[in-house]
Amino acid sequence: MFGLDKKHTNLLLLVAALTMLAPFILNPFPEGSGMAQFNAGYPDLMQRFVIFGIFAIGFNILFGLTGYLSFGHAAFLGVGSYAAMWMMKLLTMNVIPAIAVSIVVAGLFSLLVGWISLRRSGIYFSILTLAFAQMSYALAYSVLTPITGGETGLQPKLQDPRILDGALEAGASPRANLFGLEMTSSFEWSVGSWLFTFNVGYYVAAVAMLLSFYMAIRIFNSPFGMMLRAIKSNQQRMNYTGLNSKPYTLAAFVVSGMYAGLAGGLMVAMDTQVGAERMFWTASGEVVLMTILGGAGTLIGPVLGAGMIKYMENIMSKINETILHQWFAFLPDGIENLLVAMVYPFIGKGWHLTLGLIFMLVVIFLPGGLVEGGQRIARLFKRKKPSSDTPDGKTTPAE
Amino acid sequence: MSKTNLTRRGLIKTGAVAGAAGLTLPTYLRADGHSGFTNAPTGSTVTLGFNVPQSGPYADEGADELRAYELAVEHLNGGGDGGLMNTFSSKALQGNGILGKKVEYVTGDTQTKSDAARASARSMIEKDGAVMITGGSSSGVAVAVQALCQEAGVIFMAGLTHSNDTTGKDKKANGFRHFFNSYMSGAALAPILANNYGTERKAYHLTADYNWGYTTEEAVRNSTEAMGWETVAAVKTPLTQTDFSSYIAPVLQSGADVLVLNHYGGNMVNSLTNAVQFGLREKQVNGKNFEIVVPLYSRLMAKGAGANVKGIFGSTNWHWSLQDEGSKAFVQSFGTKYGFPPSQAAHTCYVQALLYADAVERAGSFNPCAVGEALSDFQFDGMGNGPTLYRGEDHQCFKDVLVVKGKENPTSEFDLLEIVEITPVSQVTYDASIFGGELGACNPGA
Amino acid sequence: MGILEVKNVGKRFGGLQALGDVNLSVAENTVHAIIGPNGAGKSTLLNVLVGKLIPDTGSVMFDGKSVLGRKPYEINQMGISRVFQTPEIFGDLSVLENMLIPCFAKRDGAFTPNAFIDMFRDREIVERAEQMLEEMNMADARNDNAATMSRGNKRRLEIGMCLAQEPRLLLLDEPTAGMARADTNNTIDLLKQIKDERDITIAIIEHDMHVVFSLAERITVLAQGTPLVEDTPDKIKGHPKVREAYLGESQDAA
Amino acid sequence: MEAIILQILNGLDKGSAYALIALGLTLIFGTLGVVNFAHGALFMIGAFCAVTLSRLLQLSHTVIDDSQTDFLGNPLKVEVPYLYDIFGQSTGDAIIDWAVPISILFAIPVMIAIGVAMERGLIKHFYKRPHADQILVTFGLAIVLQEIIKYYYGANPIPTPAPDAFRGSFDFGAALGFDPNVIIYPYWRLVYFAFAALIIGGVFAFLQFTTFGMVVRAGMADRETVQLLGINIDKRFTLMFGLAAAVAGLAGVMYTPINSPNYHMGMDFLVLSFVVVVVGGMGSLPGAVLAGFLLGILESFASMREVLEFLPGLNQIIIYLVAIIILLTRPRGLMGRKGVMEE
Repeated sequence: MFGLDKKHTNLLLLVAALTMLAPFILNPFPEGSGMAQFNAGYPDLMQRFVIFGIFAIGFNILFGLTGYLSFGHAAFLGVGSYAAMWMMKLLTMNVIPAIAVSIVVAGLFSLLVGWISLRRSGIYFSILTLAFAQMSYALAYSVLTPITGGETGLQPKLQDPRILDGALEAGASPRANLFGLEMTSSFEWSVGSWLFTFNVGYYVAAVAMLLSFYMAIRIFNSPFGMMLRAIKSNQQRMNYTGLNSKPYTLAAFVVSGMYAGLAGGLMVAMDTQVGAERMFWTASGEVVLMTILGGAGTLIGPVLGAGMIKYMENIMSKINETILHQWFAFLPDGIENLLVAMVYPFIGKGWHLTLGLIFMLVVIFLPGGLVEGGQRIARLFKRKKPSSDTPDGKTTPAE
Repeated sequence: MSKTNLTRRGLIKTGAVAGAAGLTLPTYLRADGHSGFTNAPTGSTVTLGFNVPQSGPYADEGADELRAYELAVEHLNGGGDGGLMNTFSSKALQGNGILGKKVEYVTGDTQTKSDAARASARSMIEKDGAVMITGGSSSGVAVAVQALCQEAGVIFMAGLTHSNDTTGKDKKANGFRHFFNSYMSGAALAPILANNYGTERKAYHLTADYNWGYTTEEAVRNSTEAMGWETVAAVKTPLTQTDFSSYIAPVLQSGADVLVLNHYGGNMVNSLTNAVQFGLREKQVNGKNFEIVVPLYSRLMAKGAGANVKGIFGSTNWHWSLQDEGSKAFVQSFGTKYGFPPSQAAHTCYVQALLYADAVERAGSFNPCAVGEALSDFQFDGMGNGPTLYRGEDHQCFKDVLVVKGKENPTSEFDLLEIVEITPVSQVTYDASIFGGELGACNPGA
Repeated sequence: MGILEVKNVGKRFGGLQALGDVNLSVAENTVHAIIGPNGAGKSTLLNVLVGKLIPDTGSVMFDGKSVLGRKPYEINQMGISRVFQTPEIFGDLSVLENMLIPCFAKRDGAFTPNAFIDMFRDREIVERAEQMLEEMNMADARNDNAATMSRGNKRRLEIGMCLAQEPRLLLLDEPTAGMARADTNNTIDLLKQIKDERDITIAIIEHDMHVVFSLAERITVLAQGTPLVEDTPDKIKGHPKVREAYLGESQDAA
Repeated sequence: MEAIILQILNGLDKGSAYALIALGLTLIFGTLGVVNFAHGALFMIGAFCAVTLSRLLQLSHTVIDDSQTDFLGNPLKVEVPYLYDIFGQSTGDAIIDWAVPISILFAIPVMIAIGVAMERGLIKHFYKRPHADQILVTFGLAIVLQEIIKYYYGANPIPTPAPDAFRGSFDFGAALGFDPNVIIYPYWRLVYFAFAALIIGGVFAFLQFTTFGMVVRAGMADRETVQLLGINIDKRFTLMFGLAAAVAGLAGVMYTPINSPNYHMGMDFLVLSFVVVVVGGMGSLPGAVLAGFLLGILESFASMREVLEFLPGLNQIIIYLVAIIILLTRPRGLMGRKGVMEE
């Protein structure tokens, strides 16, 4: 189906099912219960899962396939966001032109940065991309303030021209929409004490993610994708086989830059705000960590890594001491306080510590990232069967 | 099912009461077009969202803000000694929660990044059903979250944010700021500086290269130049700068005799430390002692800069050594609970929480439009800053501004600043239109 | 006129004259060996031929066209394939994929961003690659990871990858270096087979006299950057100059 | 003229700090081939060695002073350091005053121990792993280390002043015959410069003139060959990691009076130190030092207001702009060796 083989069709269908049913899957605990804290099925976080998933999928096309480690991809995300925001300010609050322009602008910017940075390889390439991103950040935060809003960023304002949109009703504020359907609107469905939210913005982003994922599968399985893996494997042999590795790498760079631009455009479409810190080096580092954490060079890994980091950031950081006391309230006071004291450094304001520990544990025990963890578990269950699946090592991208 | 129940909590509780087989039809939520408002509390509790920096460089400031919020919740629910509720001129609050509903709260981490702050605020609104968001310790975050709250239809009570933009060009109908701003700092400082250092001064500005820095430099320049000072130079420094030596070294050579550091947080701690290291304060220029001025002080910054702050003028929103009844009550209440005096960030956050609760009581509703109306042009006293006005045109509080200087002989690690003068509100008031921006209409959300 | 004409090529690295005045003509459909002691300039000459180095003087013509100033991939597309001293293959890819790449390169040229076709559905290419694997006797290993193969098999795969491009000139850089005797003999047999079955010119740089005399039809002896003699194997064997320059050195090395 | 002399002075000072931090990083790159994102954290831990020692020296017991009151109106509790009890007030104050220089002695063993423990416990398992894995594990470690520091010391910067003897600044202008008060430079920064020069010189001499250094240098050039010679290079590399950690730590200790240390100061320097190392060229010690000074001086010039008037914002990007120009004109940085970290 869709021009994919059976294995990849199944993968795509699985991912499609997971994203479409995410409002259920991410809200497994009933409202009001102690575990409801761990529910992630609210619009903002679901949107972030898929948007950062797109960002990581795109980054993986460059890093996972060619092995070129860009440390400046957040710049493309940021540039895409600014472009989308300006479309919303000047043209229309409809998200389609905003997203389209963000992809194009990020693609052009990545063409420029890639064309220069790809003259070098290895760490020299990484530092060149880092330098471009840091310059973008520093300028956006300071001297480019008239265009970027600087510290306070950009938001749609009432007085923006928006030449395609009619005048706003009195008292209404500009809202991102898809032909009138607002990104912030939601259906809510309550089943027993469960509550599920189906947000328009999320489904728009989810469809974009599925398209991105589908394109990534096609690229992985195409001759182009194989050439990219060949670049990572042996650039010398590549050149002596009559293949020009430069345009291949540049194409991969631009494609991943466009993915970043799409993610940036979607971020603005979901939440109409853009700030310069979106381009800071830590943001570039985050997508590197997402990809490696999930499993670089695999299809689903980057999405898992993105989900893991965003979940930690948004759920773990919100657990405070009071909530801990509620959890352990059934225990005798002494034990309750002891447990709270033991757990507290790792959650709430200590969520960074847990994140750091997870990075270390994953990379020490699961060299292939979360995907390898999944494969090991799968292998445990399959062990009984006769060796139906030959371990294909790294020859084909694992799922 | 009535339309006002269109919130998570509302739905759940109604569902439970109705006991209707546990299944309700999907509800279509739209941002407007309903008579209710976002997250209207229907049960016996109301949830507030405290969105403060818990990681990153301002984590300590955020921790202090959170302490203040927890104290405010305790007082609102009738616990503790009641704190500022006893001295507050409005007596609408009873100590029985807000409108009889027990106050609950959720916390989040802004990381001092606008994206993270908005993510955290959205999760409070979308997941936890918060009806008001408050907190923050930078203007970038405040403006970003304020815009979000406007869109989502909840009230935003800004924490520590000093840029003119928050209630200037980026003001929003759903956003309110108690803290003072750059303009007020300049207006309050200039006369004191003229009194102490004379009117024949040459100032050299180092300015953080972003919006807050620009507005602060402009405010201080305008008000000192009006006093007769000359501005020799103004140099912008990158936010990410940690070592300011190359900016400070040329200061003496320029012939300036005052250095104004328009820096905040880590930037200010480092630039002040560097300036003192260069021995600038021991120098004589133009026959006068060289002086350093820091327009915005906070206790945590003073703590970071240590002995370097001694004798250096600046402005703050509030200081625990104030002797009015309100301040004394707050210091007593906070100090008893936590063992040390509150910072100005803690004070403004505590006051904002109480002001919100009071406005709800007076309005008789959590509806953001009703609350906004109750806060607009609200005059009050007894909150530690003297008589205060929440101006309706830009949702900015107007009150006295403190001019402080670094204390020569501190008795403890909290006793770092002393009050030089309480600049009366009349001197720092400005016309609401000068910063542009449009307040817009209040948005009650769903 | 040979298929490869090297005229007056000189290359200097700082103070070292790596190549003096090299003239070499390789006739079409022959096996031509270039031998010489260490430091004779064999590798430098090879790198000039494939475009990795640009000589200071002289010209290199392949099939009537100059190769100088062209990048390695362009020279490869002209019809020159190179086999490395240590086998250079795509270690992270499967054996079949290793073979697919040269097939794509042959058909689609140096850069074709065909990102939306499934490579395994390109029947023409896959059949060609599988046929090449058959010819190389490695069809059974098609799904193996290339990095896990023995050195002899890697060499075999590398040669197969070069042949898949149907080159007119195959350059081999010490193809049996570091190999066990059995692997060496297998490689010699393979090369003999290639020579017999295809219209191909082979230029081989080799240390191992056994290999050289088993394969070569003409031999050029290089010493100190200049060709000493060029002749048939029989003549070279007894040539006094060669013994002096070559065997003297090789005894030292031993 | 004065302005230019001043900025050269400044650049040298900044450059010495950059070079010192980059030195340890490039040692680890060069010898072990490891991308160590935790290097900034080592710098930060060094700085907190100074903070810790100064806190230890100020360990106090409380005495109730009835004549003063605290903020709640209770009698003031005055903290009296134990050092006063042992040495008397003036000697006690003098020791506390010299806390930063004294911490050098404290930091060296601590940092070497941390470095060796890190290498043996974690890094050595990552020599054969891809650079991406090294980045993830050392980045994770850096986060963990800084969160631990934050847990105990808070997020606010902690003032750690230099001894009183080094307060104030030296008037170069007067010494060189210019007007006084124009070219001045703080004593402690001069001390830092001298200290950095000493450490850098020491590391070079150590690698140049000792057998240990020779083996390490040979190992940097070709690890396998050295191992074939039967030399246990691993043990030496462990010590090398300890040395690099100590260099980073000492850089941190001496930096504390210049800027009050906080838990994220390592991350602030991390990107910069990578840029310095790469601009200098991977695996080249002299390259790192040269790049440190070059970037320091150019950054100083870019911060002059005469320059900023023509090119506003140049100070924001100068480091990265220079890095791009150098890497495009010199493929392996200023003095990089071929093939190191290029794949």
